[in-house]
Amino acid sequence: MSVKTEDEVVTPAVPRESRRTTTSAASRWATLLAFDKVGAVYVWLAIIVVFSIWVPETFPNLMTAKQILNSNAITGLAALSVTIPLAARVFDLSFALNMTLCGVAVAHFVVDGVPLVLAVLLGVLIGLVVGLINATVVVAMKIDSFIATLATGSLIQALITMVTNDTPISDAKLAGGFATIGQTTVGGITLPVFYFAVVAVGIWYLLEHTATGRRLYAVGFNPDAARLAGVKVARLQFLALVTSGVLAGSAGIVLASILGGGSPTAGTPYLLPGFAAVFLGATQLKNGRFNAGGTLIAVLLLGTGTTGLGLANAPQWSGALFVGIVLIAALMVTGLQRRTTLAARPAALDEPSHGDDATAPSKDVSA
Amino acid sequence: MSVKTEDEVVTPAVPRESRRTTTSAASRWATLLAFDKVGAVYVWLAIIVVFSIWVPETFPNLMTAKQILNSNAITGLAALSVTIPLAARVFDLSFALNMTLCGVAVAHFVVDGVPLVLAVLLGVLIGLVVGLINATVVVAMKIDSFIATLATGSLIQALITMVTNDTPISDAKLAGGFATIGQTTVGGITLPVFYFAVVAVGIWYLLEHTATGRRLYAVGFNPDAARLAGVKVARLQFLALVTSGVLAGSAGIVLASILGGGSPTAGTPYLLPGFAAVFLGATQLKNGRFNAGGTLIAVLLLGTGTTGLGLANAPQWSGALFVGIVLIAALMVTGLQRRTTLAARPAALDEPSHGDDATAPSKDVSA
Amino acid sequence: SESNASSDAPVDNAGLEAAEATVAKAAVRPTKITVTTPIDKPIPTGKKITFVSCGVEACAIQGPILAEAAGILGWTVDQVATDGSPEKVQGAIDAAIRNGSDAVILNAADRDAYAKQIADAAAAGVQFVTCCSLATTGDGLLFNTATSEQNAPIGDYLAAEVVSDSGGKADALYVNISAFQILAKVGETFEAGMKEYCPSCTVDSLDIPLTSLGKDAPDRIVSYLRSHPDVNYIALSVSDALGAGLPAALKAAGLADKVTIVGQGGGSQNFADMEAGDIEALVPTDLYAYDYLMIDALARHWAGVPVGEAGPQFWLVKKDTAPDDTSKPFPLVLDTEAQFKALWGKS
Amino acid sequence: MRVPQVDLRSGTAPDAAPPPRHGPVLDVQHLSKTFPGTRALDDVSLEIAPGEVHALMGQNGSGKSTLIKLLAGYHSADPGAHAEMDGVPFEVGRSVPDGLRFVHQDLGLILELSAQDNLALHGGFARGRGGRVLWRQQEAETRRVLAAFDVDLDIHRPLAAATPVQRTVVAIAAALQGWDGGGVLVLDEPTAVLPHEEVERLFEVVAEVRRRGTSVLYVSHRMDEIFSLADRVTVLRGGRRVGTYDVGSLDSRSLASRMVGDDIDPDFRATVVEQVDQPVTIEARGIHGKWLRGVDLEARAGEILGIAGLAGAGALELPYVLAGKAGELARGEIRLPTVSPDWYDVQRAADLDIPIVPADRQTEAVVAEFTVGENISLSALRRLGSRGRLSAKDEATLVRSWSRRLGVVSTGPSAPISTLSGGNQQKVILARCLAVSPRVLVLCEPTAGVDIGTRVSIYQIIADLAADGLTVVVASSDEGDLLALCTRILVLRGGVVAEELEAEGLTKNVLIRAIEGAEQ
Ligand SMILES: Nc1ncnc2c1ncn2[C@@H]1O[C@H](COP(=O)(O)OP(=O)(O)OP(=O)(O)O)[C@@H](O)[C@H]1O
Ligand SMILES: Nc1ncnc2c1ncn2[C@@H]1O[C@H](COP(=O)(O)OP(=O)(O)OP(=O)(O)O)[C@@H](O)[C@H]1O
Ligand SMILES: [Mg+2]
Ligand SMILES: [Mg+2]
Repeated sequence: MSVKTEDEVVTPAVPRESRRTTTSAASRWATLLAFDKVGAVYVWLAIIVVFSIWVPETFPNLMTAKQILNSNAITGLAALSVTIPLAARVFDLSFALNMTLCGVAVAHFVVDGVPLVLAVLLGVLIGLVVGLINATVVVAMKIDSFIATLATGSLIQALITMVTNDTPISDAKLAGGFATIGQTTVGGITLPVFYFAVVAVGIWYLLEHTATGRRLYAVGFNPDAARLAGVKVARLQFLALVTSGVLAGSAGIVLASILGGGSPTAGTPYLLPGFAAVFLGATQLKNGRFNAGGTLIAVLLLGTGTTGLGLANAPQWSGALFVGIVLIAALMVTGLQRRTTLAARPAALDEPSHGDDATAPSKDVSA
Repeated sequence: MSVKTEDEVVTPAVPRESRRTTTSAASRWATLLAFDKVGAVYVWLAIIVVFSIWVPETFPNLMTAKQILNSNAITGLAALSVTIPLAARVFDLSFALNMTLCGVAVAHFVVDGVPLVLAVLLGVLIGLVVGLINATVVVAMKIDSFIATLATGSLIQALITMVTNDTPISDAKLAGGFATIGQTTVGGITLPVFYFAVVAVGIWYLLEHTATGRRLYAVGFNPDAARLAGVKVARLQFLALVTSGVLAGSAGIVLASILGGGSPTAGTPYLLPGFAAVFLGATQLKNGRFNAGGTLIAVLLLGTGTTGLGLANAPQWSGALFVGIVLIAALMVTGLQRRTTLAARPAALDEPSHGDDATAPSKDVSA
Repeated sequence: SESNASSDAPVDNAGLEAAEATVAKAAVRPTKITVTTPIDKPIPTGKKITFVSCGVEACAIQGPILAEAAGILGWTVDQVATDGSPEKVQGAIDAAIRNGSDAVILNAADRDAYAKQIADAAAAGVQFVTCCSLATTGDGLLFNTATSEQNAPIGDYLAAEVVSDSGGKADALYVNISAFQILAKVGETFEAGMKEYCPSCTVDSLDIPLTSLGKDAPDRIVSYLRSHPDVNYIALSVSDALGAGLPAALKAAGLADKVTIVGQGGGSQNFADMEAGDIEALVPTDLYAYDYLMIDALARHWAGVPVGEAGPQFWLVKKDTAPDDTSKPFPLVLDTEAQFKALWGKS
Repeated sequence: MRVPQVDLRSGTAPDAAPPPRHGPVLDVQHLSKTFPGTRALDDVSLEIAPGEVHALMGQNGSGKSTLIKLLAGYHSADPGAHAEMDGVPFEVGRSVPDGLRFVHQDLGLILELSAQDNLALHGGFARGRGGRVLWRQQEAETRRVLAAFDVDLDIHRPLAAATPVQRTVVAIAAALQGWDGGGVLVLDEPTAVLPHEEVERLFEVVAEVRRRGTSVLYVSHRMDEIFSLADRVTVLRGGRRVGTYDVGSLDSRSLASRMVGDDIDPDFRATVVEQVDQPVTIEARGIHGKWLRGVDLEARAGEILGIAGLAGAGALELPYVLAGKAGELARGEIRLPTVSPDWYDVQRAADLDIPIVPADRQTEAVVAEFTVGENISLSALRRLGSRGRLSAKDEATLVRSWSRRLGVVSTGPSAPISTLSGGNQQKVILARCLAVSPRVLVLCEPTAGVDIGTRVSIYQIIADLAADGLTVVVASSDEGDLLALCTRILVLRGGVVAEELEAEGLTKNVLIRAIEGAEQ
């Protein structure tokens, strides 16, 4: 049996005496490419092949790749912003409204003549404050995160309406330095793609290569055991929500820059796609752990479809159909393989086959 | 101390001889009205008082009560439709789109000249099919319900766009019998309020007074234990999602009748309010169990605020602010009291008179 | 209070007459399109246009109309589906420019949101055409129709209808969605019209947040009416969005007979409500005019003749004048297609 | 990474006097704990000598875990307590001296994470610049820590895939990280679900810990372990200390009576007579599974059939298969001849409604959010009321009669089950199974974590039911259970029935040798 755990990737420390390096390297590749690890990647490749045949003139080229990246960077940033709290099994349903709020706030400041850097910093600060409020409600008041962030989301909505009176904030001033934040392109790739990459690498590093990352997962899997192991559970949940607030706020600012102004509904379209990407991502690479790499794959998978359908002039409904089918297909491919692999696992312990290791991310709904 | 546990009502294993009925009745009332059970009711009463003082001319009267009921029946039906799956800890994020789909479908049928009853039945059937698909994906394919119903929701969206081309379906034919489904008033109260009441009573009965209800909760709390105790876990989850599909579909048909036609976005606004109501409801009456009574309280609490603010001509952002604050307040009142009560509970339980006669209150085990 | 004044105050007969005159004019269905100069140079064929659809009703309706109009000139229209989120729309425009489209049509183009795309299009020689946008033409934007200014008569027509229908005794409520800025002008002209036609009438405004649309908007209107019992006319700034569920809510609250509803726009649902007697008058949106005008502008540009400003016309529709089939969008000018064909030399 | 700890026994701390050579390493006096309404611990004192294995015994709910959680700082103590570690006072329930290390009852491990991660969570991560975890170094440290325990374990695999003893070793290693000896290691029921050969492995580990000069505070309900492992024992009853005794001065009977306060026979054997003339009530043939490689069995009414075997022999898998609750890999057929002559595929065997008491009470049996009553009635709901309606009255009657018959100690049917001690939760689960009036009952680890008094009462209940014609199949990693209950024991090796033993006159040694497959 060649089933490996996910930590193989993270810990390149091959025991000198007990395993030969070649085997290890080969099996590491096998691990990386196993269906149950990256089912979505195979679905993605299939989609690329389909579109390359369907729209051979426009699809299979570098421009398309750039377009996919450019038009999905914000979805990616949105999904990444909830990855950390979800790793600790905390929902942040307010992130999309937080994006909107920070975006309109910065636009407002810029129009009011606040220097750009200061305006952006203030915007990020607002995201931080939203994160702090979420964290206070969830961690200090001990309110279930699902309903708590629905509630804070409602508060944020009120703020947005107050700030904008539901009208987009636009002004020639916003076309200046502010627009460069999100609209500058480098070799055909817009800056948000780079932000996405940087945040993804940062979260990957945090979750894979720091003690905090391991502790976050520990909190997510079993908060009681984590507490007994000396993990400061409440503090980590608090920090996770604050980080989420800052990341979502920053994503919102970038979005506002792309939009060239503060739209009072800018963030909302990213709520469900963000969660879809991060949940699909959790089934990739790390067997049920919310992770940056999986999220990246998921965003690109879904984005490729949307762009491909656009290039093929497919009907309006095809996008939604595609997302639904691809999500189910990717989850099925991953899940089926996973179950087969687990079932074939060497008999390590004489106990009934339940209690499998981390499978699909389960949510604790207890209110 | 007169703290009782919630199941007194379900298991009135009160030794007939050992307690007088009056005490029991009184304490049952005390139980029913305890802060930790119905914190939201106290918040509700506070709101009613505030509005009665703020807008004395128009708020405190029967018309307002009717208006609140009439304008929140759909939210109530939406929230109830996800109560059963949530009791079994299954998310149905597709319910709002299902509402839309069934609404536009029935409108479509009626415009096409299908007899009303048949059209409605077909609409309900579509809801059933959506439920079956959700159930298949979640239960048979074993895909986490959160992401699975996001995916099926996307498929439903595609169908809606296909059916409607994103344009509302409307026709003079819809003003006939179809409109009466949702627009008929009886004594100033519209039919949907009665549907809401009937469904609430039905779900209350199912969850409180049937074996299936008890098993649903068991599945929600500990599916492994439920399975080993002989509960057909997969079947119940399946049925819960199918029921949810039918209820959401029916709610969508009623909504379409109120709107007088099939709007391709009719259901979407009910997604988050529906979940907010049902999650707030779960903290009421039954300490963390999703239940019909709590959902009812939550819907009325939130609805009273919206209507009251409207009567007070409060600014447009006040509604969202209110919802956020009230949700947090209700959860906090309930949660704080709960924690205090739980800490104090063993004291009350140790009263020998309260003990079950079968068991000695002392800790010395006697076989 | 102020609102009581109107019922007691003497009716301003001059105003009432002016209102009736306006209504009489507005109630006549237009028969001539608003552009009249034929294109006297050859219009190139084989042009490829991309219509970036936005995921709402108007866009869904416009796609086929645009395709039909373009087809007359031997052009093709690629309709690209987006959910309307600016990120996706930007991607779609980028793709259109890359794919060698000759023009991009986008509803309600926001110059700030698409500054880069508009500039890219200009650089690539791709024409950018829009409708219902606040942006001014020039600087990369070839043409914009149904502008804020062009919408001005709507408010005036609605005010005239309210005053004449009430016989000069109206307490009107203008229900606004301030999120739709293009309609701000309509609110202004409605208020101005009310002041002009009936100085003793009152006019108030209720702003509905976007998040209420499709949800508690009817409840907000009912609450307003209950707390302002003198209001007897409601003017809806966006009838499609605000009218959903409103008749039912008014009926349930027992207010249906106390208020009369008029409104701008009007999808098939609003006409069905008018048919049922729940809506008094509508000033519908002429999507045919928008689309033919946008194609016409492109034709003029490519033929090398000047592209002027041109807007849609407006028609105050009531139950007895409503077209027979309102379940589908209809052109105000019945032979819109034929008249444009004539201008294009294709008849 | 954790800083290497000061060796407490050598007293390297500059201003602390070297601890007295023969004084207690841990000395706790007048420790009390009052939960609102419950005095869980009442003026308990405890002295642990250097290098000794000190057992802590008492019935379920007598306060053992509470004592341990106080020492671990999980709960705060009532005022008045005094505690010293190596002569240095500390505040119980507030601070935890580094010399005190804990392995909690549920081990406190995160099964989704690997051994390496779990060890690092407890002992600290090896970190380089930028907070980066130095995985190579971390792995070396993990191997170093585990080396002392001679355990064969893939340190990168989630612990869910490890055996119970591997997990226990990881928990002990986690507790002992960064520490050279001395102090006290606290083990709260580490053997509750360990099969006996693994218990021996654990004993070796404990012996190794002790060789390093560390004292052990050991909580267990298993008498024999105390006698083979402990030097002294402190007995708690109802939150009070009964006394501390040298193990040599006690036998199991006198220890049991001190715990229960009543005369208890620790070598109790239920008197179940095998009645060959009774009809066969359950038959199984060709049972295959993850570990099972073809098992046939039959049992008669009134019979208590034991299933024994090493880990991996399939002894714990078999009961789940019989109850129709095994995974997709299970194959084979079952029938209940007295009900119907039809054979059922094990995948459909759930329809036979054979109740099972699962092995892991917390995760597989108890619905923690339910009340005692709801937990009892869960399997029997079908028979309570009619046409789907659940009759509250019928339910109350059923719950009351079964909790009375099994002697469930609780404050009533509406008490949340989480407020019951483990032994009483076990009785509730047993009541759940019996309430469906089964002809055949399957038990896994029926007495895991159950105190001696309760254990005997559970034996008696099962024996009584068997006398009334119930067939019971028992799988237990505790040979005591099998010897006390069974009429016949099937010993599994390598997934097949290797031996069948008559219980009459069977001794523990013979049984263990059979299980291990040793030559006689
Ligand atoms: N947090 C708590 N709140 C209320 N009561 C508690 C709490 N913790 C323990 N108790 C009660 O204190 C008593 C002693 O419990 P403890 O866990 O110490 O027993 P134990 O000796 O470990 O028993 P067992 O053998 O079942 O493990 C029990 O009656 C228990 O219900
Ligand atoms: N917060 C609490 N509220 C009420 N009871 C509690 C609380 N915490 C613990 N208890 C109770 O205290 C008792 C002791 O719990 P603990 O986890 O120490 O062991 P146990 O399960 O009773 O022991 P064993 O496994 O030996 O039978 C349990 O009955 C538990 O339900
Ligand atoms: Mg214990
Ligand atoms: Mg305990």
